[in-house]
Amino acid sequence: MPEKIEKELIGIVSRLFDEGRIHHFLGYGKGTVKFKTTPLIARNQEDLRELWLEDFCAPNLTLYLKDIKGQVGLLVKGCDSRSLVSLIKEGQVRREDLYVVGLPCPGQIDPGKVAGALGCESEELEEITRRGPEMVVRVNGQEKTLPKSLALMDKCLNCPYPKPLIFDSLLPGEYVAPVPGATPTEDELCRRPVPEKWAFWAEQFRRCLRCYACRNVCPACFCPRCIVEENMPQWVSPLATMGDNFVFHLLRLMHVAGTCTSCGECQRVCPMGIPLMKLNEKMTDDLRELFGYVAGVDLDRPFPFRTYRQEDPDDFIR
Amino acid sequence: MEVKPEVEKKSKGWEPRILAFLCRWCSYAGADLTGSSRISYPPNVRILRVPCSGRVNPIFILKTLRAGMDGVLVSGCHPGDCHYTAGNYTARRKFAVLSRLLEYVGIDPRRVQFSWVSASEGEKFAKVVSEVVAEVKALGPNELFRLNTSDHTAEGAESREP
Amino acid sequence: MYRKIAKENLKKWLTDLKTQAEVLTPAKANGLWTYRNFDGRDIPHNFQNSRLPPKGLFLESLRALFEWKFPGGSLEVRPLPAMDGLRVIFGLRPCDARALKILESIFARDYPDVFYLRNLSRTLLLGQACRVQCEGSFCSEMGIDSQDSTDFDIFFREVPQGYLARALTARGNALLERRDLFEESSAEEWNLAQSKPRGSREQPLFDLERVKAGVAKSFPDENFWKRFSAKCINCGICTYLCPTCHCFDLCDLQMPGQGMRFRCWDSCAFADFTKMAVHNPREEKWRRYRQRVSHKFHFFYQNFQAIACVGCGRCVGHCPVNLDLRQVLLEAAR
Amino acid sequence: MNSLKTDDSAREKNIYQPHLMEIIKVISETGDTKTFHIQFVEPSLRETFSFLSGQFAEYSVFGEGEAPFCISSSPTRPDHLEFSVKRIGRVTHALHQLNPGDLIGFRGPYGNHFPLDRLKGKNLLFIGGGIGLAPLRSLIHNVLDNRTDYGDITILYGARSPQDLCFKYDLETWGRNPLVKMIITVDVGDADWRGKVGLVPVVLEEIGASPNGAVAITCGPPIMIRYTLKSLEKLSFSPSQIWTTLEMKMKCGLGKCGRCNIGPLYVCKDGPVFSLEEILHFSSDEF
Repeated sequence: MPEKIEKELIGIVSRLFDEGRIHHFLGYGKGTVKFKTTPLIARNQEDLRELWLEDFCAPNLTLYLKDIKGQVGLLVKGCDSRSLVSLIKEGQVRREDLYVVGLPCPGQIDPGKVAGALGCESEELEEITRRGPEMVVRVNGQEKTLPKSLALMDKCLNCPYPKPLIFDSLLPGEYVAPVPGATPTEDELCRRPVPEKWAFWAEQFRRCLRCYACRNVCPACFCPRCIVEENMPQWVSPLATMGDNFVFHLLRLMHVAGTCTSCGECQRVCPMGIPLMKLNEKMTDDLRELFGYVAGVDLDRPFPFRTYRQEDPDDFIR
Repeated sequence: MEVKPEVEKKSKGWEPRILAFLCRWCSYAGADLTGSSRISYPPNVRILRVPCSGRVNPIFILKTLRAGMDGVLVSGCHPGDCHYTAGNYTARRKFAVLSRLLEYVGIDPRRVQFSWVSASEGEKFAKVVSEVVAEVKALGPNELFRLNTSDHTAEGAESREP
Repeated sequence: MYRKIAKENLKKWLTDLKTQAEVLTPAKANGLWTYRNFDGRDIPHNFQNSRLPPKGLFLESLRALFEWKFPGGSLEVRPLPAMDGLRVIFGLRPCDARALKILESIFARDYPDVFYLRNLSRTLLLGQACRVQCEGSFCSEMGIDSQDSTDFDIFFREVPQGYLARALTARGNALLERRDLFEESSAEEWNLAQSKPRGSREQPLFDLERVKAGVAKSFPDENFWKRFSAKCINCGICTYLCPTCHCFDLCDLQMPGQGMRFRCWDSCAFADFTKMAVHNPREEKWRRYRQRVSHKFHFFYQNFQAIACVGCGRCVGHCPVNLDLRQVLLEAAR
Repeated sequence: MNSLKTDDSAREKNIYQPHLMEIIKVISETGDTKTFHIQFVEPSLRETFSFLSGQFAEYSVFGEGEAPFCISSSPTRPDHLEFSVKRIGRVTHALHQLNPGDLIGFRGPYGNHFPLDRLKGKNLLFIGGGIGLAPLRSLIHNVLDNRTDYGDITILYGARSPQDLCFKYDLETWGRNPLVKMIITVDVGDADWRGKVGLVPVVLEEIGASPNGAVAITCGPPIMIRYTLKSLEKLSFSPSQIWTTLEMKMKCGLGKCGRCNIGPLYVCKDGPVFSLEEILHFSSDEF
């Protein structure tokens, strides 16, 4: 990312610290492994030296608003700003406590997808860079090019909100979808018969380790104590059996319905590669279809499960 | 997970077990009326009285399935009749999403059913129960989470990627 | 004993072994590397290491320990047997094999855990030298030689014609007695095949002795741990993907009329891990992170004269927030 | 191929499987604490089982789980075992539902014990709070059954209120014993309470026990222990003269599950009985 933007960002944040406007700034630091940046929780001017912007700014920093209270500044991509809207709506943070800096996002690279497109292992990828409309990938010493659509996360291609929905300042840059007009790949699982769906998901739930990374990285999962940790009564057994994993994932899905903005962090961090975004997207599609609700885009519409209309669909009820 | 043809699952003499969450103001009273009117309905339902269909947390349904019940029925007041004004309206929204999600992950919607039964609809209650029981019976037992007790590692350990 | 074997013969050998044992080799399932039943296909060339450590084949994520029933109305508790049946795992990496030895020290002491020990004794470990240094790894700093190891029954080095094999145990020797498949080889040939993994560092990242001392010294330094753990999200990835993490929980599964108790993985990163009735001594995140690092590099060493880390790099590579253990160690050693 | 046979000569015991115990008596100590008298179902185990004061065991309610509690009876009174449980979590709730005749699981004994040989000839000062009297009680009975081996015996016991005093039947017996100095205190008294009112550490300083030739043994809620240690320090007790039993965070009891570590020590294996000297240099906040 150009130095100019970084300078501008440091200028803004320094001023905020100077004026005592914020106590913490949430940004990104340089990652220590390929294709990763690390969240940076800066507490003062000095920490800003570690600030780093690059092509891999996947982490959704609004996650840390669970822990870090008070006056906080943070960087948001367009998609992250939707989580922010959700959190403000949920009363988890107050708009006036935040200083929001918008980050132009060129779409997040999905190394797994790149490797898949090139037919190699993601461990073999050496470098991924952007060159105009294409991505240049170095694999085992060779350069290969890919269209963006085969390298960026699916959710990024036709990003519906490239420009943050709320911000106090915007860093210079282009706020546009990386591949405008890209049609989302249809989830062909939807069309398969019910037993085949179960065969697919039972295998996914079976593999879940219950490391809770999906829950802990989720900005929408802000309960101080999760129901799966309760044992009196114990609703969900801590044993990572397929059945209990099923209860855990479905329950989590129901709990974040309306707050989940499909930011994709759960799937990105899952160490077992469970396609959790399929579930999220099914849920967000349903909410849109059934109640016309889209999470994290406005502060005024009530959450879908806290309101109703008399004409809500009830064709499934006897 | 193997997908067995439905017919094979039906073992002889098997009767489905269905847990019914009934709102105390309407459906539970409706079930009462069914009994006092001497209308018969299949004995496969175990009834759990709840204050309102809105009280039925999705986890009740998930846990019921996990515990191996063959079917779940949630029944409340007709729209507009809720004792708490809008409990059934919000419940309806939750259930609409939940039933779609369950279908998406491969749980047959016939296993998790919803109905509106008022206190005066004894006959309807019997009809709903009969239909639900018949449909679940056709589906066969809920073996989605069956733990093979002779497999000492449950579903996981050995077959899980190391 | 040194032998060599052509690639085709290795496949034949493994196929033949299947008549006596379960044979596991590196394979990809659901997009992740793992060890699966050998299917006769070529040994994958681009396998670096499995996503989950092979510890799960020894210390299962779920292990039923005993069961209870009520035959005739009275409670009866019955033990469940440890697994038996011979296993051969081919392609293990030196780091993971060392980890199995480290785990043995804890599961064998005082009250021997038959489940772990039986899994270990029923398995022949066939190792393979690394061709590439894994992302995030620091195995050589932890004293693991990715090209040689004595933690196996047989260790293999890939050469253009096939594999060189070095048997390290009597069981390994016995396996190499297939003279129709294996040819004679020698220590000289073995040494000549020594290579350096691609991407390995010229200079070590840190000196282990200094790290050990540094971690011990840093224990009381609250700010040190707070600084590093600030971004930790308390998930269990680092512990579940760690080949040496062994903390577990005991959990009951009650079904109608019967039940089982399981030993299941647990993680010191979880806030509830040490929660007691009224008090949780590691309520704060930095205490939990401190415990994880100190346990591996300081306390475990005090108890077993070994460090409970083999530098495989899984925790570094898969941490959701890129909280890099190497940085913590470097800083502690400073 | 015999050469591939695995070597599994020994170590076949399933260390996780409990023995069955029958509850023979349940005593309600306070509103939320019960003492259970239990006996092995297997007659041969009644003969062979032995333990030492301070050791603990794992008790199972099948289907609910397992929890560690000390054995609160004394090895000098071996006809049955006793343990006491405050109703707080899942397992303790389940235990409280049980009645004589019910079966529970029992594994143990585990851990170390009070160093009787080092206590011989010493003046003993027992300081207990609430249910923390349970492990001390095993030792007190043990010591009283060999009374001549020890010097003065002082028991300071406190609870939040008169209703929260555990083992009232023992307190009475000890109170009547001319060879025991017994002080009972409550944080808050009531209309009928004629005894002392005051926090244990404060009362401890009041009675001003002498550290000469003495050993203090304490157990109670963490906050009480913390301040009791301070008071003992004021009374010039040295860390090697103070013993406590930690019984915390344990799960497996076998030194494996990794929950109860305090530094390199495993409470379940190296403890639960520690002298203050042993744990002093671990930051106090770890326990």
